[in-house]
Amino acid sequence: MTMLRAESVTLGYARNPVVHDVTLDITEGGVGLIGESGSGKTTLARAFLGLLTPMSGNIWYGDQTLKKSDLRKFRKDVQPVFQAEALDPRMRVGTSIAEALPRAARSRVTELLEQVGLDPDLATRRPHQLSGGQRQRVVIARALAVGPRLLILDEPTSALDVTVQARILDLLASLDTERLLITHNLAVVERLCRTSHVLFAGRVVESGPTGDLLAAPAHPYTLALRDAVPKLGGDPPQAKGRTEAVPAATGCAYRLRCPLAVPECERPPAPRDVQGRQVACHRAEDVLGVT
Amino acid sequence: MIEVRDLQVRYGGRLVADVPVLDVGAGECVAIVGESGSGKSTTLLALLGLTENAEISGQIGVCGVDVLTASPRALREIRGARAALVMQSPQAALGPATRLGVLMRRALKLHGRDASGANMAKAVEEVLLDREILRRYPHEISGGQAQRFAIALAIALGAEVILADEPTSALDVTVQAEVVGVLRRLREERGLALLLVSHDLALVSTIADRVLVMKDGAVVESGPAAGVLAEPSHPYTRELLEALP
Amino acid sequence: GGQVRGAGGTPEPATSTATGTATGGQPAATRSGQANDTTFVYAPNLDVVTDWDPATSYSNEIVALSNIYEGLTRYNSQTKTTEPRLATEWTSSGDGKEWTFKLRQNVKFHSGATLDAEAAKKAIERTIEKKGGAAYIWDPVDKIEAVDAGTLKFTLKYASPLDLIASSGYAAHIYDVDAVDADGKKTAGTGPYTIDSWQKGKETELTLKAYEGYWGGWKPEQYKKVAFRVTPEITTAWQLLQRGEVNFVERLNPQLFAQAGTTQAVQTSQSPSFQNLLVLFNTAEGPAKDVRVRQALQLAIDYDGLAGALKGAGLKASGLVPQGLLGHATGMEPKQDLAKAQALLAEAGYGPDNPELKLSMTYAQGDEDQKLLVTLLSSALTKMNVTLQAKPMTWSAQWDLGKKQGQDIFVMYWYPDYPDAYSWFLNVFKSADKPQFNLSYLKNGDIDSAIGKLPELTATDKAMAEREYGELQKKIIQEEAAVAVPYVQTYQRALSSDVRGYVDNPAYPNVVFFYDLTRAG
Amino acid sequence: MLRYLARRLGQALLVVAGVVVLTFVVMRLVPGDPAVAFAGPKATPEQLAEARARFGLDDPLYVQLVNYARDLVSGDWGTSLRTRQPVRDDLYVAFPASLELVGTALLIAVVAGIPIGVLAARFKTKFPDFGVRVGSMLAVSVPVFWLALVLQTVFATNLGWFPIAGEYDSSLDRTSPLTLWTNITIVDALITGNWPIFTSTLQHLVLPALVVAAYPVGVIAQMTRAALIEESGQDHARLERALGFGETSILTKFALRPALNPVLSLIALVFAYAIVNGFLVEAVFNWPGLGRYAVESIRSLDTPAIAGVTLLVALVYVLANLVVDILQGFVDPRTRMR
Amino acid sequence: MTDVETAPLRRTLPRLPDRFAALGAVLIVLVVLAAILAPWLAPYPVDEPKPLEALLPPSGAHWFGTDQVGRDVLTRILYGGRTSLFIAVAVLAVSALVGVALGVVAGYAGGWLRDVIMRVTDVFLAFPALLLSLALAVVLQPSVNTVILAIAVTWWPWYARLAASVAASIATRGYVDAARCLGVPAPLIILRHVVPNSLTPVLVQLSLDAGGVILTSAALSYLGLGAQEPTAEWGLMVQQGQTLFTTNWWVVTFPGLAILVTAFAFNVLGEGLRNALDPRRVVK
Ligand SMILES: Nc1ncnc2c1ncn2[C@@H]1O[C@H](COP(=O)(O)OP(=O)(O)OP(=O)(O)O)[C@@H](O)[C@H]1O
Ligand SMILES: Nc1ncnc2c1ncn2[C@@H]1O[C@H](COP(=O)(O)OP(=O)(O)OP(=O)(O)O)[C@@H](O)[C@H]1O
Ligand SMILES: [Mg+2]
Ligand SMILES: [Mg+2]
Ligand code: NI
Repeated sequence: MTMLRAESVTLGYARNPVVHDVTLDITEGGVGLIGESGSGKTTLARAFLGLLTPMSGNIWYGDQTLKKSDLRKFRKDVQPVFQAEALDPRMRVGTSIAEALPRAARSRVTELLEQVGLDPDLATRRPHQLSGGQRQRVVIARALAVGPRLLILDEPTSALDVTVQARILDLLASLDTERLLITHNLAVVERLCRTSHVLFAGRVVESGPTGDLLAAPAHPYTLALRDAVPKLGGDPPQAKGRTEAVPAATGCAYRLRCPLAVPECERPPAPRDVQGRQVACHRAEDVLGVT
Repeated sequence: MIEVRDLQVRYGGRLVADVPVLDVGAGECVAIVGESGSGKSTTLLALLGLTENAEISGQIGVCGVDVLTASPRALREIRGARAALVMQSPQAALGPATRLGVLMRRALKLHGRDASGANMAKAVEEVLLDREILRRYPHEISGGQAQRFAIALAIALGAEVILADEPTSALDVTVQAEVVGVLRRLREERGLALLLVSHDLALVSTIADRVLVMKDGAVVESGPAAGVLAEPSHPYTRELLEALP
Repeated sequence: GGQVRGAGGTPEPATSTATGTATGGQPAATRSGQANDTTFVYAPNLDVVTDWDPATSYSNEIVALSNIYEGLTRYNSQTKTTEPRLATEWTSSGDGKEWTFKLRQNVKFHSGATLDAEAAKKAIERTIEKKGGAAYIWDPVDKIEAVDAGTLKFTLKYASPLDLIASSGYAAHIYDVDAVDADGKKTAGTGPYTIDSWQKGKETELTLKAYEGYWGGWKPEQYKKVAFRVTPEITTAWQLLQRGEVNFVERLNPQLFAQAGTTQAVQTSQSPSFQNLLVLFNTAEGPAKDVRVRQALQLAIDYDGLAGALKGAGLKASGLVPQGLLGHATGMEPKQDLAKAQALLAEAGYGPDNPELKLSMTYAQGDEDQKLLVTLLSSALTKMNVTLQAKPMTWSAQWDLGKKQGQDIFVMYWYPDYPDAYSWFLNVFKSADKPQFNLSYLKNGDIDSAIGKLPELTATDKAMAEREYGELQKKIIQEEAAVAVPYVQTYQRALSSDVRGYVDNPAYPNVVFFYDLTRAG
Repeated sequence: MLRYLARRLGQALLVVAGVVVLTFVVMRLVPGDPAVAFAGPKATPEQLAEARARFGLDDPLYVQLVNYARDLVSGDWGTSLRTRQPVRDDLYVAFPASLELVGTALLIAVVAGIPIGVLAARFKTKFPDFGVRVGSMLAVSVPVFWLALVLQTVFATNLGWFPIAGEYDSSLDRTSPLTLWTNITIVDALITGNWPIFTSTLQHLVLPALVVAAYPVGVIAQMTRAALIEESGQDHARLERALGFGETSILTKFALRPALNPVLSLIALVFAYAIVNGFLVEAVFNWPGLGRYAVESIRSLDTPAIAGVTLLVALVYVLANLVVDILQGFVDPRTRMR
Repeated sequence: MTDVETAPLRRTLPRLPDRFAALGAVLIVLVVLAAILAPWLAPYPVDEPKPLEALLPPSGAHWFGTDQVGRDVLTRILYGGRTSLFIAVAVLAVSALVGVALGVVAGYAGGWLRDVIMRVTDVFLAFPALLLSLALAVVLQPSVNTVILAIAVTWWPWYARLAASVAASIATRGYVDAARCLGVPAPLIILRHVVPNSLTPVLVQLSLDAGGVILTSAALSYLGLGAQEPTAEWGLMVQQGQTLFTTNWWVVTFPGLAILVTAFAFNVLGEGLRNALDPRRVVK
């Protein structure tokens, strides 16, 4: 079942598009969004949250576009968990959590804090009096306060120490909400998302079941990404292709970095079905051959 | 190259780094890992005498110079020329208004090295950069290029040891791979010593010979990388390893 | 291409420094040369010239124009008579309605034309036609005739002292009507000086040079150049004077003036003026409509304190007409009497035990002496539960308000355009439907008709006129209490000690007749 | 870069338009009738009516605004009520003199302020720094009109080191007349090699320029100090230290240029501020500049003249900002990106 | 405009960074106390001219001498402090209220609203404070209230700009987005999150500006466009004594020093506060 769907959305700031013509479903079982810095992940997330109006295309919420739908219901259904400054520094965290609750339901703050594994006494503290992990739990508690069906998680753990990160991921996995998870940590998607989409320069270059995607990438960028991740005790990670080149403005955006680029790549590749995956690459079959 | 004994660094009386022993020999790669605030950066900066208003005790020898007792002049002479620093945030570590070439030429002149264009180009090309990059400003290059340029500086100056403070944590994994690759190659080809600070155990495990694990300012475990990672003796190290995916 | 500063100026023969060798910035003014090489520097505090047309000029440029243009007569404030200038003699008929002036021979305008009766007639007629500035002074004139080249005859509508009128500093200049130039490039007068250079806004805005063809001729010790160096700050002017960079400062403050009296390089001159301060009460509206309130206000002014604080810059007035003019009344010096003032106020229903009385007052922005009056008066009134709401205003704003009767007390200076007391009465106290300067809004038929008779009396029977002036002042000041006259300004001039021949002539305010000056040794 | 320039220019024009409207609105609120001020205190009603017609005071307001704007563009800035000359001509004489004074002051401010700031940053928290902080704080806190009086009395009147007032010895106009090219005396004297006027102007400039420079020196020193301290606390300073550079060369070779960026944007502001501060100083030193002109215009309620000055200063400010924005691109390459 | 670090006020306020700032604080306390206690401290009535005691030099009876109408200069300086402080407080209150209100709305809303508001502030900013105040002071009758209005008119745009830039940066913070996603209405978000978090830099700016306002108001009075006789005001005192400086130095020297000391105190304290609260500077 698809709860939110981006259909051919182009997103940008001050009329400069940074996400181009992306179509993406948020399906059950967790959806991952992977891509390098600046590829437009956060931008897309903000559009799904109704914080950014698409320059073209639509976000569908059920069978209505977001513009026309009942915003109150939407707000109850979809909640964000962001990393940076997600809590008002001058508000007690309890107040932050209670912000969305009707007056009568304020007592639920305690309940929510316990649900995310925090001591309810922490409600009277201010964010700077909490550790990074505790803060992130408060953010999750606040999102849960309205009883959402979908959480949109933008790098929820990347600024945390690995040990803390692991515990937060456990917490997220235990929640029974749907999730869109944005990260550049492949291991995290592997754990929390059934489906994944790889974003490069504002375009989805590959989507499919996470397991398949990582086991046998069909896009050279996914491949590079996978192989660059250091493995404990393994060989040093390898750089494939040139990493510095800026995304190409025409044709396949990845072609300047791509070790497999051919003249054909100057034509923009259309997404197509390759072995149960959507891939936007002329040489998807060759990539699969490498792995 | 680096010999540290009983190093203790305090800020306003608070002990933030306590390192009993830390040795890095020529051609060796030693890594310090640990969580945020555990004193990794502090230790590294103390080695070059770059901490501000910190009280330091113990002994620090870098390239044969006693850092704690050396004159400011003697310190300046080893900095850069023999022991070079590579920092975490790539662009912020380069002065915004100085072309890369200018920075390199000034540094070379400062230490009386060959500041010819050819020499600079050679150093830059050694880290897989185009010599054209010398004409650019820091904001005109990417993070990975910036980190490699910092390494090129060390090469041009003929440094014997590179101290790197989370040199790749601000980079994408694909770019990180490239920087790590350059470091590794230099070590093999030139026998450079490397002291690496990181919080990424997996990354460290792939290039370091020896590892120090720090927690709350103290070294909780140290030893050969393979050994420490295979059979961690301290519970904290174990926790770190378990947290890895 | 570049343009030379002070275009039209006559550069001195460049003996020393045309372009090359530096003379190291020694103040050139102190270089000594022959006497007639020296420039006389006048330090005005504001614009030197705003209107170059002698017909309409009605402002500060009187100082410059009085040295460029001449009238038929000039008033001598010491002898209190008119003296020949372009006219050598004149007669009037017994009824004062016909005046004949004999013109000076061999006078040439700066334009080169010769002065004759026809030219003089044209000049006056042009001035009358222009209706600008003080042209109204010619109102009595019915007809002008050039009897012959050297004789000018005026026929008047009513008797008036035309010799006095012709001595006016404004609107009485005789000039070559064909040579008038409103841009200040050339001059059309007969006076001893013409324009050397003029550039608005520069520090030295105007320089004059001797007119070689002047009928009076030139002696070597006279000043052949005059510069006007605008110096708004009194202290600056004073310091420049001490250093010899300027030669004449028209006004200093009492303290500096006292200092000037004991300074070697400086001489001072002090003489009473024809300018006095009028504190006009609103007789038509508001609380001051009650004559008792007006009298109380008159009594509340600290006349002696004011005169004391002015330290000689102003003298306690006696009546409306300053000393030195026909019509001056002696023994009318006012005095502060707070007890009586309070009693009068109480009668009128004000004072400490009654509701607060608020009076609005307007005065000239930037005038220290008026501010002094305000300070003293308001603190005196506060004790009697009267609040003075005094607003400093620019003249035009103040006047605008005044014409709408918008204030209770209006403070202004008054001086005559030609030396005759008539001006105070005609302009300030004769009733008017639309007030112009009648800012006490006095409407009194008796007073009006008495004022109407003044010109004829002045022209025919001076003793009678004197008495009538005295009566009028009593009516206006004591009975009507329409005005308080705190003081008459005293001109306190300071000039370089090497200047000889300076006489202050209050009939021509601030004017220095440079031709009369010489430089000592 | 070009597009950025075009946008920046468009913005500036918009601001200029706003400035014109605002000036107009303020000036139309003046209670004193400009016609009265023009025609003089003793004018007759006919003269008044003529003056009204002359200034178009009988038209509806919006017509007056349109006319006003049109006249401005065509170079007609109105006629001063006081001097009875075109305001533009008046400004043409007064503004260069102000520029001379303010320019000299800013030169002093930059030449003195930046090294002082560097000195303070170099010895931060030590005695020289304390001295600089107190000194620069005093400089920005001193009322200029008062400082002008004090300096004039002490150094000109009592000690006699400098001339008391004026732009140069006006008697030099006769001995060595100055050919005008730019209307800025000192510049013209220099390019035409007129040394007597040049030296005289220089001597006359010292005191007023110092007074006007007090505030800019103070802020520039403070700003330089703060920016340098901030800059030298940045990551790149740490790298430079690690490369073996000494503190002084880090400050002067690496930190100064980026630190100048905020200083530069300050200079545009300080420039306008200094012109206005000149208003308070020029009267004391009898400097024939805009300030003296403005003060006299204000005293005589000379609406067109005040509007002219206001407009001119606002324009200069907008222009200065524009120039600084462009200059910043050269000093700090990062800003070129915008 | 640079964006501004909004360090929570509570944590940092009590600690002044150094002795220098402490000096400013002490001076301010003295100035404020002197102004408040003027009626008790002043040795003479503030407005009682005695022309016959005019211009007495400093002595035991009149520490700072008397002025041109015989009033005690010390007394008038003490009362003048009230005028100056009143003006400063009033101007800053008005400009901060107006400026912050407009600025926060502009910064939060963004888009055309922000453009319009910012262009308007640009126009006002193009007039240096003193200049527009001059023009306004000519239009209105000169008085203390006029000064307040005139300066406030030129001062609020600074706050609008500052608040807009701070608010714009705050509007992109996670907690604002979170509040929006929770369905909190915009006005509430502004009041609850944006305004409180914008206040720190505004406060710093307020303390930095007090000295400037005092100087500007003194300058206006000096030009005769501000406070009027018989109000005791320092700038006015300098102006009235100006021509007496060479002969009676005390009439000018003491009021000038009073302005200097007060502006100095505020500036020092402002700088100290900024260093403490807002390490990254706001360029004004
Ligand atoms: N508020 C903004 N205004 C203008 N451009 C923006 C804004 N936010 C982001 N961008 C630009 O949009 C592009 C995509 O940004 P986005 O934040 O979506 O990337 P991301 O994939 O989330 O990167 P990261 O991994 O670094 O968070 C970038 O080039 C960025 O510079
Ligand atoms: N200049 C300083 N003054 C005072 N305390 C400091 C200073 N620098 C660092 N510290 C403190 O010293 C401790 C160790 O800091 P350090 O930067 O060495 O940690 P780290 O291990 O590098 O952490 P991270 O992984 O976050 O970089 C921290 O608690 C930090 O707050
Ligand atoms: Mg992001
Ligand atoms: Mg660190
Ligand atoms: Ni001189």
